[in-house]
Amino acid sequence: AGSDAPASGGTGSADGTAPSGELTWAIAGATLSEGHMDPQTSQMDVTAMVQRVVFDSLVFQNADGSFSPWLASAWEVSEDGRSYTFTLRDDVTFTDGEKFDAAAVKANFDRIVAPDTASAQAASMLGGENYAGTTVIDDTTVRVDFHEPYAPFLQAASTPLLGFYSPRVLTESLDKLKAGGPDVTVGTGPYVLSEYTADQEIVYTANPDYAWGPQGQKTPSVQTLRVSLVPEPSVRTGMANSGEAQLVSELPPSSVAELNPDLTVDTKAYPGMPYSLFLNEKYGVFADQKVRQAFELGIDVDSAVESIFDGQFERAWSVLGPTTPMYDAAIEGTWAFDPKKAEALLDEAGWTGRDADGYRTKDGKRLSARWIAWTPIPDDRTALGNAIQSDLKKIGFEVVREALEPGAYNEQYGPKTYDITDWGFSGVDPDYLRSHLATDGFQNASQVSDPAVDALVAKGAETVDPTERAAVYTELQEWNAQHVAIVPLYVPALISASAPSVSGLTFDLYGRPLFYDASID
Amino acid sequence: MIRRALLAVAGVFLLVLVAMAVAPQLFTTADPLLADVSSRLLPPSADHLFGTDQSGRDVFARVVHGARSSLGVGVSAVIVALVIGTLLGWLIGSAPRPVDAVVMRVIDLALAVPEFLVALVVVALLGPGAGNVAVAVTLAVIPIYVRYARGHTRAIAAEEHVEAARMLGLPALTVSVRHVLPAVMRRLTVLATIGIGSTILAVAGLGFLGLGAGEPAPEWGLMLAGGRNVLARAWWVTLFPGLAITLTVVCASLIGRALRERVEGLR
Amino acid sequence: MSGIRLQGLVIADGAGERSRELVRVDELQVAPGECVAVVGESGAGKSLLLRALLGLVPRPLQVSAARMDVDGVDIAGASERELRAVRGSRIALVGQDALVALDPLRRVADEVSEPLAIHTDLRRRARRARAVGLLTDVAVDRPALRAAQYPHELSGGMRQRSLIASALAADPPVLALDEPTTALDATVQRRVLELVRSLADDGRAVVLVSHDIAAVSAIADRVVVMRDGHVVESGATASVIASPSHPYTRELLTSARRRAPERRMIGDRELLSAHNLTRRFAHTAAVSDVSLRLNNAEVVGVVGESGSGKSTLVRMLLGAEQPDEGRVTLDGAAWSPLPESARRSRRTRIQLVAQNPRGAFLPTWTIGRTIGEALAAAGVPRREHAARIAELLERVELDPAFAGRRPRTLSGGQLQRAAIARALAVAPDVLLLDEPLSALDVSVASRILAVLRRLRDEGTAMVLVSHDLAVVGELADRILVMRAGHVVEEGTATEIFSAPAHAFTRELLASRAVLPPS
Amino acid sequence: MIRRAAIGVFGGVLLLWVAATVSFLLMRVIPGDPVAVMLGPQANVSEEVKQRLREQLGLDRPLPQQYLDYLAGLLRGDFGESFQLRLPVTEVIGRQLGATLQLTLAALGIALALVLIVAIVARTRRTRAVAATVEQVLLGMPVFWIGLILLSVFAFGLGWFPVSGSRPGSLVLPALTLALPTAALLGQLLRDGLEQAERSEFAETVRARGAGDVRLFAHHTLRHAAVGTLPMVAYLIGSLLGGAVLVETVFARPGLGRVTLAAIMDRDAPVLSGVLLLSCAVFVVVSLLSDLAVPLLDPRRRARSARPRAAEDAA
Ligand SMILES: Nc1ncnc2c1ncn2[C@@H]1O[C@H](COP(=O)(O)OP(=O)(O)OP(=O)(O)O)[C@@H](O)[C@H]1O
Ligand SMILES: Nc1ncnc2c1ncn2[C@@H]1O[C@H](COP(=O)(O)OP(=O)(O)OP(=O)(O)O)[C@@H](O)[C@H]1O
Ligand SMILES: [Mg+2]
Ligand SMILES: [Mg+2]
Repeated sequence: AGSDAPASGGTGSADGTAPSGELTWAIAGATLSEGHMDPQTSQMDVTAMVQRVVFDSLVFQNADGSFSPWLASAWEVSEDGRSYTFTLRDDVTFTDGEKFDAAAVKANFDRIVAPDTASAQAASMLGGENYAGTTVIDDTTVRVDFHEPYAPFLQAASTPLLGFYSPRVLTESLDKLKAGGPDVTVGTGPYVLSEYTADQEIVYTANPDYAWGPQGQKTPSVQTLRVSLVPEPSVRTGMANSGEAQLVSELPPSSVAELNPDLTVDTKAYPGMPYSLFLNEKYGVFADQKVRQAFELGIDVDSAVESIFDGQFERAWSVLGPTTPMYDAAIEGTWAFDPKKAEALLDEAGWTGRDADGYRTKDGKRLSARWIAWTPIPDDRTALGNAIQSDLKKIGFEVVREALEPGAYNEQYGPKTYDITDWGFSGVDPDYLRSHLATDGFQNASQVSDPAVDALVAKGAETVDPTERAAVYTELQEWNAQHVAIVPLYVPALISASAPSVSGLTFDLYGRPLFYDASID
Repeated sequence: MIRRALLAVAGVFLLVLVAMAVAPQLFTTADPLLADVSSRLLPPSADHLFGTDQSGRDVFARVVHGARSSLGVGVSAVIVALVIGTLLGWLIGSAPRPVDAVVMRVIDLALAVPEFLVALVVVALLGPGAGNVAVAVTLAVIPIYVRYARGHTRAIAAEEHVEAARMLGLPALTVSVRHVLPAVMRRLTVLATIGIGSTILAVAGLGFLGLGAGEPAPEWGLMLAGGRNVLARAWWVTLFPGLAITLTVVCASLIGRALRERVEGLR
Repeated sequence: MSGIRLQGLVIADGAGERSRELVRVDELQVAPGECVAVVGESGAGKSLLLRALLGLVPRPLQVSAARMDVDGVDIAGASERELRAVRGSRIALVGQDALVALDPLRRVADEVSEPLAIHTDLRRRARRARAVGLLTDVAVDRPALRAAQYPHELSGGMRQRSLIASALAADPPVLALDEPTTALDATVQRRVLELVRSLADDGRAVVLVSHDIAAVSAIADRVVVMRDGHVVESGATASVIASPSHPYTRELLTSARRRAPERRMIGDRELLSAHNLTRRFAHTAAVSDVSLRLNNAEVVGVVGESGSGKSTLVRMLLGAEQPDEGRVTLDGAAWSPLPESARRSRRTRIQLVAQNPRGAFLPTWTIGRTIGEALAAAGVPRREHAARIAELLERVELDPAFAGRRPRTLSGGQLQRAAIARALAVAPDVLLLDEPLSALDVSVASRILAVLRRLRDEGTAMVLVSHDLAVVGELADRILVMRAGHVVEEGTATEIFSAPAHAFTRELLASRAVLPPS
Repeated sequence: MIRRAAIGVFGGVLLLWVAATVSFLLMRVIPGDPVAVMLGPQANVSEEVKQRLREQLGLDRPLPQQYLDYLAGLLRGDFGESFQLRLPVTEVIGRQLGATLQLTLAALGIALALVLIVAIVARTRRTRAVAATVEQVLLGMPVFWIGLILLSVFAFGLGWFPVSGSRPGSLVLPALTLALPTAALLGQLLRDGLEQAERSEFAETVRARGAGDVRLFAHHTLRHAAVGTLPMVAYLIGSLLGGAVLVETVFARPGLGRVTLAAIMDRDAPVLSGVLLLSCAVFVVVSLLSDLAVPLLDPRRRARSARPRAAEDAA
């Protein structure tokens, strides 16, 4: 698209009237104050969700997965898939007056991969070890190089994680980025972070000079975006019903029934890895594939997900969520709840004895798996855990759960001393499977170590052709359905409720609200 | 009259609670851990006296089984704190002034930090979990007992009967063990009975913050934490564990106060 | 005539069947200008009677009266509101324990003038000024200073007079005084009584309660004798004292008339001697340069007003308090200031019956156990304990069954005797007694005196401490008179009584309430 | 008075030094590698980076050196840097202090008002028994449960108060939650003191002067009860801070409680020791103030007699 009308420099929103009104947006956001205000370092979804309004990206990903120009008016991928050359708009300025140019792109990307930055996610999206460097060709042309072909880059470049800080803050306030604040969290976006009270609220004010929205939008019409940080879900629900907040996100599925009927509820399934259990095959009972399969078949995922999430979330079948590109729908229904078969598998695996508590034993040892999770654990996941535990008890499989605070969790996660752990992961490009399944992947909690799998994930990253790529990921999904390294449970969704006074709200592929065209009366 | 009746009721309630802690299966056959997602959040009924929670577990069974951890941790923490606190306080109180002054500074420090914060920090040191909570709560209350024991030791040591016994030619230690220690112990035991309440509250508080026994353990504080998100549509999930805590604490302190009146009436 | 007119007053504990009558007074009248004394032993109902006059009998007790007029107002039928208007303005009460009857947190001026704050519209400044005047009226020295002080900064006598000043503040025509002279030493006591008399002479109706018939006989126009809530005798003071009709009144009078000291034989072996003892606390010397000698079978008395250092002296003799200067010898051998470990083997030779007998007993132990501990310390084999305990209790005229009782179930007098029994358990050569009779009413006191006399006659050497010259005079062979830590006079009992050398001794003797011989 | 204050200050400084030492040791004994904690779960960082961070934090120096550096830092008002936020501890605590202060002060105010009202209203045996029962029950209720009940009745049910946010009304329920148990405890103490004072001889004297209940309360017994309650105030403030952790969680309010909890969860030792030092300092200051206030109310404590020592022993 690109913008035809040059920025006039004056105020003026998309429809020509001055921005006005205030929209209160309640989110959980408990982790923001713990050093997660910087999308370039944080791995928290919430960071990207709120800071999207401050940080623009090179390209915009449309609902159909295709890409359109944004800060880059055009781009080109080299034949070998190792170089991406972007042509930048020349009318973009950061809200502190700095100019957005090729040098700014380079400064940001180099900062993300710098070891001191200790970025978990953004660095990985920038290719990690694969990133070779960014070259400034001229003011408006910049090239990003990789050692190996790197297909997911455009998608990565469309996220706020690879958004751009003003070069001035990168030099002057580098150590404050994680904590964030006015004059620190400075980007090119439609809003300026104007006030921040940790653990309480973030106030964003419309950027009067904005004229480079993904669809050419200008200064948004809502003048003040007040993000209320409310970790208690019940309180958020209350705020939605009382009208205290006009937009409430991260609502628990169970609360949907309690919402006033006049609210608009948007449920957007997260793309990426569904919430899953990772079975550690290098540690205990899960070394045996039959035990893994029995584990999977012994859980009544359908009824648990249906009732615990009040029908708001879908159950998951594959390591890719259904809204993720290259999802393989053929897996659906292939491993439905079958306790009889699970029992048979366990018998085959030799777990035939029974102890006083009714659990299976083999050679006097109880069939038991230890599940570690890091706190805080939301209620519904707790309920799901309880259901899983109870289901498996019925087939004589003991599950012991430990909730650990992040520090203690790391102590076990590092040496991989657990049987089960859990998480979900949002990502629009299936390349995230690389870190979860490759032998040396940092999220390889199941300790999968299979050269064939390694080759597949590498191929997935290199292949640019969409159909070829799809074949690779189909194979990977089927592999997991058989091998059972990961047990996908449900597809989480971002549930937002908006007041009737709010209109024009759109959502990105991650289900996060976008405010370019929003208005409030 | 009414007081008598109230005390009797409190006593009976505590006995029932102890019975629940020792033999929960006498009160309910339901499994406190069994999650049945098809019967989530059912209101109280004949099948589920106190209804069911988000995981479809029987709240009554969980309240009954919860008695063990709440009471167990509360009581054992108090007993350990009582014994350690009394002995320490007695020793400090019997020590020469300068030693007493220095040691009391350290005890004052422990008192300077709110009890609950001490427990929190200890949990931070040891990590969450039921056992660690017991240790944390114990450590948090010991200074209070030390302080009281030390105060009583000095006060009782100044009583005339102690001097009278010394003037019979008995060694100081004999006199202290015979005259001071039992009196200190008796007064602190009464204090401890009242104190059970506050340890139970602390245990529940830690459980509420998710630092105690983890899911799926039936622990009252944890149950309250779990129920707070369904407050609006399932009051029974929080009401019953809340009532259980409150009744336990109130009964323990009623009985403790009655005991104190009797013991101090002797003075 | 107004004043007090009372008929058919009954104060009972509980109503209906289970009620217990505490006080029954058929008739009591006090005319303006008259001072009526109500005497009787502890628990006779004197205080309740006074409270009834103000409608202040505490809640569970029931009051009924055929007629109860105070300054013309019917108290029995008055509402709480009306009563509040009467209290302080028509009748004022001076409470039993002056030392604690003033609010310790408020200045004396505020306390004294509080009736004005309640019953008049006077401003604060005016009230304070008035308070100084009132203090002057009751002969408090330096009234302006006292008014600005707090009660704890005043001596007992001053507090007592301040309390009276407060009662007088709103100028009530009727005054009720409850034991206004207990806890005061003899000199102060006399001054307060004179003040009371002058108040009656000013035209007020005064009721004065006391357990000391001797003390009130000097000032009261009429005496009412109470026992167990009943009036057993009443009449003009002179006639009641001259010819008491009720046996109880006679008992009161005899115990008030102490016998004169008699001459006895005393031993010649020195048991205990103190040489130039001095003990200082913070700023003052509680005892300075006191010497004392006690032979076998001798009783040495120590008298002096409150705070003169008597207890401190006794504690140094015992070795419970280390002297700053001087030394004590026991049986000619060094005793104080030896370290306690060096004394331990001879500990049973000397015993103290402390000022407060209750303190000597562990509340949770039975009397028998406490005495048993003493027996064990003296090396008496365990199996003999029971018999010895019974024997000791009998020696102090207590039923051996008391061995099984706990201290709190004993009265003050019984406990005092048990404490003596405990001290005797180790068969000491020297018995130190600190105020053995204070705080006991006359009949109990005379029984203990009898016990002590027997011990003396059996040959126990004693040091007897008291602020009451009469008590000491009755038992002691020699007497030391102490004042402010110093011994101001020393001599045989006869010498002291017949020819006191020091002015202070003379004052003590003079202020002693003496009844005319019967 | 000045001497007394000086002794109090000296004792307080001593106490703070001990507290600092304990905090320092605490930081070293809290298990878990601070650097790993800093980087969070699933961190994907090389060993050299970790080593460099360790040097930055001064964790590679010998312990006594670290201790001295820490003490020197404290004197300069530098409490170290949060592992988790990479911000000075003073700033982490400072920006949350206001919210907690607001909450605790409001709670204290409400509690005092409640206590006084109850003390004035409840004067008969019966009303006092009712008040005592209510207090007993309140003291038995976990503070977070009180919060949940208030929340469901007044916020969700009746909608009288906002459930959250920064509007003034949002302070009401949390402050009330925290105030109720405090008021119950304070009320018990105060009533014990009042009843004791009412039983004293002087109260009888005051009644005999014609004073009514109100005068007795306002001019006499209240002051006695206050004297008895003052020494407990420091403890009470402390327990308010402890309670704030729970109340802030229930009402999802920002504040020190949240900071503390997060620090514990993340094993952020510098923040934790900052919180501990702060609460010690509050205790020291409040007890100093209450120690100094007692003689103002009680003239008997002004004299330099042997009495206060005995009183202290009996406490
Ligand atoms: N509040 C009360 N409840 C029950 N009995 C009481 C109460 N007050 C006093 N009595 C009883 O009433 C009787 C008379 O008490 P009162 O105080 O009038 O005696 P008293 O003659 O003043 O004695 P004392 O000389 O010791 O002051 C005593 O037996 C006492 O126990
Ligand atoms: N432990 C102490 N500390 C400070 N001063 C003391 C102490 N013991 C006694 N005194 C002071 O020493 C003086 C003498 O006290 P002591 O108890 O010997 O008097 P007493 O003659 O027995 O008086 P009473 O007749 O009232 O018993 C008093 O001024 C008292 O205040
Ligand atoms: Mg009396
Ligand atoms: Mg004395």
